[in-house]
Amino acid sequence: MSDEMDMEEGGVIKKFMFVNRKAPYGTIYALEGLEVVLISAAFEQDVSMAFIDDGVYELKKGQDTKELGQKNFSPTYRALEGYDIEKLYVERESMEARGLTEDDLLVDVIVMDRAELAAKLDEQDVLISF
Amino acid sequence: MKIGVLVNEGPYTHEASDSAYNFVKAAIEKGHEIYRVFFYHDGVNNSTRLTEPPRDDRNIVTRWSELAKAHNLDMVVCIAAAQRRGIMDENEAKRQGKDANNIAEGFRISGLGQLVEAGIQCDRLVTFGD
Amino acid sequence: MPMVDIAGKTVEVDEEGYLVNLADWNKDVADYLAKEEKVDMSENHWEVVNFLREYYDEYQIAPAIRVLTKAIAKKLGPDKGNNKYLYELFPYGPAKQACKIAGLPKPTGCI
Amino acid sequence: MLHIVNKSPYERNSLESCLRLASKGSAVLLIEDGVYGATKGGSFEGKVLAAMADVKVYALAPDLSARGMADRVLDGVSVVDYGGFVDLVAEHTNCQSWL
Repeated sequence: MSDEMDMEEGGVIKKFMFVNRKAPYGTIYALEGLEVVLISAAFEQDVSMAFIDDGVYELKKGQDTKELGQKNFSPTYRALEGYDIEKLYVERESMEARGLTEDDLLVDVIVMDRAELAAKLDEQDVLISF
Repeated sequence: MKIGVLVNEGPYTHEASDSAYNFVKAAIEKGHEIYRVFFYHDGVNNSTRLTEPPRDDRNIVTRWSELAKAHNLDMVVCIAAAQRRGIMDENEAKRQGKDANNIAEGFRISGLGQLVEAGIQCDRLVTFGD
Repeated sequence: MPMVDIAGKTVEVDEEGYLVNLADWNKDVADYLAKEEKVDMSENHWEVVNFLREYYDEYQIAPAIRVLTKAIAKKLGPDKGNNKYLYELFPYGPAKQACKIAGLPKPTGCI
Repeated sequence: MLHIVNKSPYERNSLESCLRLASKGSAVLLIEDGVYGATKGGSFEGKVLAAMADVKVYALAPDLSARGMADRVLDGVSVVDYGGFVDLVAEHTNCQSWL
């Protein structure tokens, strides 16, 4: 949290996509990736997130890290809506390959097949991947 | 063209920092402007001046510092990632009550907003990592 | 790190006066932290501090100021969910002061 | 769009995911351990050859040489140096690194 006001960047609005392909806890990418996403909200850009491959596991319901001694950051995905980050794209093929359905996920997402998501990737100005 | 570079891995373990360095050098030789090199995740470890590799190996940290000096590069280390991994400048060390700092010449510690801002300002943003 | 006695309990704070162990927080600790910030805790102050604690409890982050004002407006009304009101309560910034008093993690200064 | 892959297809699924999500007409640049995906004789060869109907595949010369694989590059793969890498970034409107 910061007391600084929202950033004004002269009205340039770019399409930013944060591409998440790593599972949580095994590495820090998911957590630190989420930190960038939250910061990006202050810049009034067109921000979306894509969950591909093991990135889908970031959104699995029921995460409990008590015995691990790591912070459970999965509730933070539910805060994204309040940051006006509502475009969370999940690749159907990745989700299904992992035996998951939308009901297993802790936030509302937009499920896309590979062709739809490929088109989404193409139209971005900036892709930041973790 | 304005190019931004994101380095997500530390030196030596991964080739990411070498690739980023060679890419930045080639881009400068081709007359492009490197708007900023941003170090995130373990990438912040590229900025400790305490690095001391064997004499027959490259010094990745010094090499970045020298490139920055020669071409006036803006090399930014993420403050949150740096705090986690013990990378400090004088101000941060004071603020956190630490007895030393270790940041190498040419690097500056700043916020994640600098990465988002680079995405907004640059024509291209290229990520190097693991 | 400095140790302070608060209502018979020893609590560790860092160089800038933030709680080191978030689990140490209680109302007495909040009163102590507020006094250090020269904030005189009223019902209105508590309302914001409690809101922040609930937000943190639910989402595991301290909200950005813009998100905080919006969320407070939604819960407590637009006359409270605005910068002017929050800065009147916490003159040195709701992010810095209210979060500190609420015992939330110290901001990393990410922007 | 430019896709950059730095993982061996024999170790991780980065190249496979990249090829699954790369639109027709995209460029795929293999760097670091990713260059093994651009070489002949391995079990992944068929997938890369098939993908080349839709995407253009490049491999980074210094990474191929370092690994002793410079003489095993698949037909149809373009080998570029760091300057060529920079040109690819400049020529395409955006890029995604499949880490």
